[in-house]
Amino acid sequence: MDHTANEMMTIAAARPLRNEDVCFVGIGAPSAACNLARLTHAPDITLIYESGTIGTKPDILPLSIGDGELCDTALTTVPVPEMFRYWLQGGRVTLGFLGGAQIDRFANLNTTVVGPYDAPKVRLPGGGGAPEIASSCGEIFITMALSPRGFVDGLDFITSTGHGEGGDHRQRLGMKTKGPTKVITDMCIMEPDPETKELTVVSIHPGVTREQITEACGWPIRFAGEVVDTPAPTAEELTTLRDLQERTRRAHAA
Amino acid sequence: MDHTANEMMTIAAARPLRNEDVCFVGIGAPSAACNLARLTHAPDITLIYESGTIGTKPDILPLSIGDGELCDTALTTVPVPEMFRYWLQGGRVTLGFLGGAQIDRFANLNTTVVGPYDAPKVRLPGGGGAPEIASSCGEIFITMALSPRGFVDGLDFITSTGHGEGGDHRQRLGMKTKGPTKVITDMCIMEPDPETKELTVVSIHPGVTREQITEACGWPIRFAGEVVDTPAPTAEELTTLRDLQERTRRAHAA
Amino acid sequence: MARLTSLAEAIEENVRDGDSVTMEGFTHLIPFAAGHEVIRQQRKHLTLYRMTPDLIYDQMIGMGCADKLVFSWGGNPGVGSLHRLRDAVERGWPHQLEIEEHSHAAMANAYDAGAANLPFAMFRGYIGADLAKVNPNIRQITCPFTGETLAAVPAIRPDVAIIHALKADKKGNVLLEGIVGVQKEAVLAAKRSVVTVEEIVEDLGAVSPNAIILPTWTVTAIAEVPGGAHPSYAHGYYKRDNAYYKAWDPIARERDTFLAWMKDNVLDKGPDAYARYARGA
Amino acid sequence: MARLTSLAEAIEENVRDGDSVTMEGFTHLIPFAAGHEVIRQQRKHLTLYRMTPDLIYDQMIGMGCADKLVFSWGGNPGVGSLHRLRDAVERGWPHQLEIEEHSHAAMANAYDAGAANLPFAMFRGYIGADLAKVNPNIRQITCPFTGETLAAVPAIRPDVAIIHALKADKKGNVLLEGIVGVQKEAVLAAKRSVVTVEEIVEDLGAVSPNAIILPTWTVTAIAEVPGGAHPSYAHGYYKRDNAYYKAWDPIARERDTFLAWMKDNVLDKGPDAYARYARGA
Repeated sequence: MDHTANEMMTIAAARPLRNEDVCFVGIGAPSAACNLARLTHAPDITLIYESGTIGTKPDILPLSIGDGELCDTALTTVPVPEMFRYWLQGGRVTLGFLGGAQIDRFANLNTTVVGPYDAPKVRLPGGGGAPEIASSCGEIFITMALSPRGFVDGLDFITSTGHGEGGDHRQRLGMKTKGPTKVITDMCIMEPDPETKELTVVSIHPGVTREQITEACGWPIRFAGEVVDTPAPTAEELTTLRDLQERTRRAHAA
Repeated sequence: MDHTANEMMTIAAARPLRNEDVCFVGIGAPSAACNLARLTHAPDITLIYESGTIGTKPDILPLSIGDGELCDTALTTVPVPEMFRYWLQGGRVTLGFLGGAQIDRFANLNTTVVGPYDAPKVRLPGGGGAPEIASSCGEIFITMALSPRGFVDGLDFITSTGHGEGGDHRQRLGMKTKGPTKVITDMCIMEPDPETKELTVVSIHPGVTREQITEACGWPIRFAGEVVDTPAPTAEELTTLRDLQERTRRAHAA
Repeated sequence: MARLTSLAEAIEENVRDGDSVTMEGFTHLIPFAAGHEVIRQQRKHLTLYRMTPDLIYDQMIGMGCADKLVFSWGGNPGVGSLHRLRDAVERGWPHQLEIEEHSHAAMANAYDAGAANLPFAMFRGYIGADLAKVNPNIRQITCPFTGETLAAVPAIRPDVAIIHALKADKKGNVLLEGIVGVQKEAVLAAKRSVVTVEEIVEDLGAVSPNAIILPTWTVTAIAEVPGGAHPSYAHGYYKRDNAYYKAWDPIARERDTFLAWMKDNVLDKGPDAYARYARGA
Repeated sequence: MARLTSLAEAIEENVRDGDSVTMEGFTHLIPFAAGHEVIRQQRKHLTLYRMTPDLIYDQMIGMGCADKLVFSWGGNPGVGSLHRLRDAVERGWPHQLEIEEHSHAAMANAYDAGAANLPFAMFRGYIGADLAKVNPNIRQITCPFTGETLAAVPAIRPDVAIIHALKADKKGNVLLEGIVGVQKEAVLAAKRSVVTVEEIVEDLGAVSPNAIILPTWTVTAIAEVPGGAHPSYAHGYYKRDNAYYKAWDPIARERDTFLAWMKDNVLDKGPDAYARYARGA
């Protein structure tokens, strides 16, 4: 089966999710990936949305972080202060998903402003839950399409901290969690180098070349010593994802 | 109708309660007084017990602060941290009821120890909710039977602060609430002097003499310039209270 | 005791020019009808608090109600930007909007602290994040036992909180269910509160002993406005109108299409216009 | 994921000599059966946390399980003293008991802080009260915005929390309803948790969307012990046995009547002894 780059990204993000994971899910690609994992290899995965829904099993993808579908299918729904206090800060979330307008080589993210903060060229939506998701979850996956505008050599604003300035900076800031362990793009998967924490390509999606990746990244991207080929989507993965998205499209159009 | 001193105390404590009050209720005499008020002149009074029950209307008096009757008849029941954070500290309670083993002339209370803290002669139950009830409620009523052992000239331990050392001490400690405004005993009602905040007899129950009060109080008790006679219990008050206590006795014996 | 009244009177009596106002609702139960009434009554110089400003604040900001916005995520969920918010921030239209920006965790804790009558909230947050550099209301506090440094923000204590709830009984006790967000905290943190509800019923009926209920003595005014959360939704009544959220994007992109839409759909309408979105309507 | 097991195994695996242990339940849902199992397994040197020690801690202290008690109100509610607690504090029998004393507000906030993974809790408390002079774990913190001084206490983070709940489903999700106290916080604050329930059901059925549920992945072990809260009670199952509370007073006054009672009613019995208190039993 043919697949799009975006489908590959979602499927690649779904694969490493485990049945035992408790995931803090954002809207968009993370939500698709988490629910794809739930509908394929990780049926008991626990999905949490910051609107307070715990253990939700939506039949369609929510448009917003608080669609009724999330509450209707949840084990329980808690107030938002409790969500951030007992569940996120409480250290109950094993895996958080983030995206952003811009990312740098140490997986720091910007979703706040392009240009100066006080006179922005583009005013982005802001951090929302991201600053504390980045520090409180056991580890972080990031999904973003690879582009020079998104993968930049220096952020205008650090909305949420990945590996800071690299190396052991995260620990020096007092964080005990792993931070970003994977960046899943539409062209490849990157992981932080074990020492420097600089993002490094470890897996390349089918049909993509190293040159395309280098061109699409705003900094001189490094490749790991051993780079593997991302397995192409299986028929089950693709069918499940497309069915989910078709159900979603029909429901939101109604 | 004849009445006991204890009945007079409960009835005198019930009378000043208003329909608009939100009362933080303790077990024992306060609970009887608050429910008597609800069953007579203040049917819409809001009763809160620290177990988390809000707007409770028990048909019998609870033995403990968390009897099922309180939850079954409540408007809603909240977790205990919420009770202390949003409702008590939140400033939502107009009136708190306290009692204690010992009280001093400035209406400070001891429910912790008799004797030194580290080598107590008598180990009392402790403060429970009292330290923060005393500071967070709009005002405080205290109900205690008058006796030399209870009304003492100097406390071994200040469990909860009334008027501290008297005068404006409460304000100097940073409290913005009124503190104890009435001490209702089985012999009389005391109120703090407007200036010195020393407890002063303002109303004497039927059949009690000034000499009896002076003898029963552990410090040289003062009488206000104008001391009134506490009206004797009405038939309605007495009947309602006795019915309540009889229902309670039967329920707890079952 | 809450006063049962009309929406127009509730807003007239409780929202004043220059007030700090929070209108909460986390996707669910956003008080759109009440926001439109504030616009119709032409309130000015408001300081608006809301974690996720959403379309209702885009509309209020575009109509010039607000001098300042305190928020943590300002987008059209799943769709894109809030164009009126951006126009105000980036180009000062209809006038300059001051912003104070936080994270969700900060604001959720700040509402909690407000409800708890504390002067500030503390949490483990903003580690390494630039927001702390541009917002002087993000400070630090040190644990007196471990020495750990935590983030501190002021409690939110608005003049008035406005929320939409499912139902109220005739005494004015208010029931919230489903995604309850920070609305209970917002009401308890505010000096005054206005609650719109889907329906006013004789009594709240058989609810859980731990149901989320605001007692009547914590609420200032209640107005029955069926459908009043639309295009947000009301659990058990009607669903989120996702198509409206998508349709808003092109309307809000340009000032003239925005103003024309507001005239037709808000200024020339009243709370009754929401009835068609209510259950069974 | 919670393990469904017997009470004996749950205590065997999760409560160790020297542990810090909290057994919560605010009048309602006090885990008596679990406490008796701890006594039967002769655990020693425990640090016990509980807002209201109640009869179960009176029994555990009298049987020598505890080295230290952290509490805020130690009485037999509506009846009088806890005689075994007083004997330990006043006369060191069966051995000296160290106490750390707080107010209810302090402990409720400290559990909340534990669940929230904070190192300490802050609140407006202990103003003018002597407890702050005798407990070095009561400190102060200053608001970085207003300068107000607030009280601070360490978060409660016990090794193990033990609670009794209404039901669990077969996956191990636990439902609490009624007077819920600080039990959810206690479980979330602890490293491990043991939950006894009235019944294990196929699924939890039609509950409120905001029902208080502990997901299975927050609980270590669950044991079905019908009646296991007696003489405390279980909402919708059986009532508080107030007569038992009153009868305890003379039993606990003397060491020999206490020890005889414990032999007959605890040491020589098992969790099955609770079945007769369960609903319909």
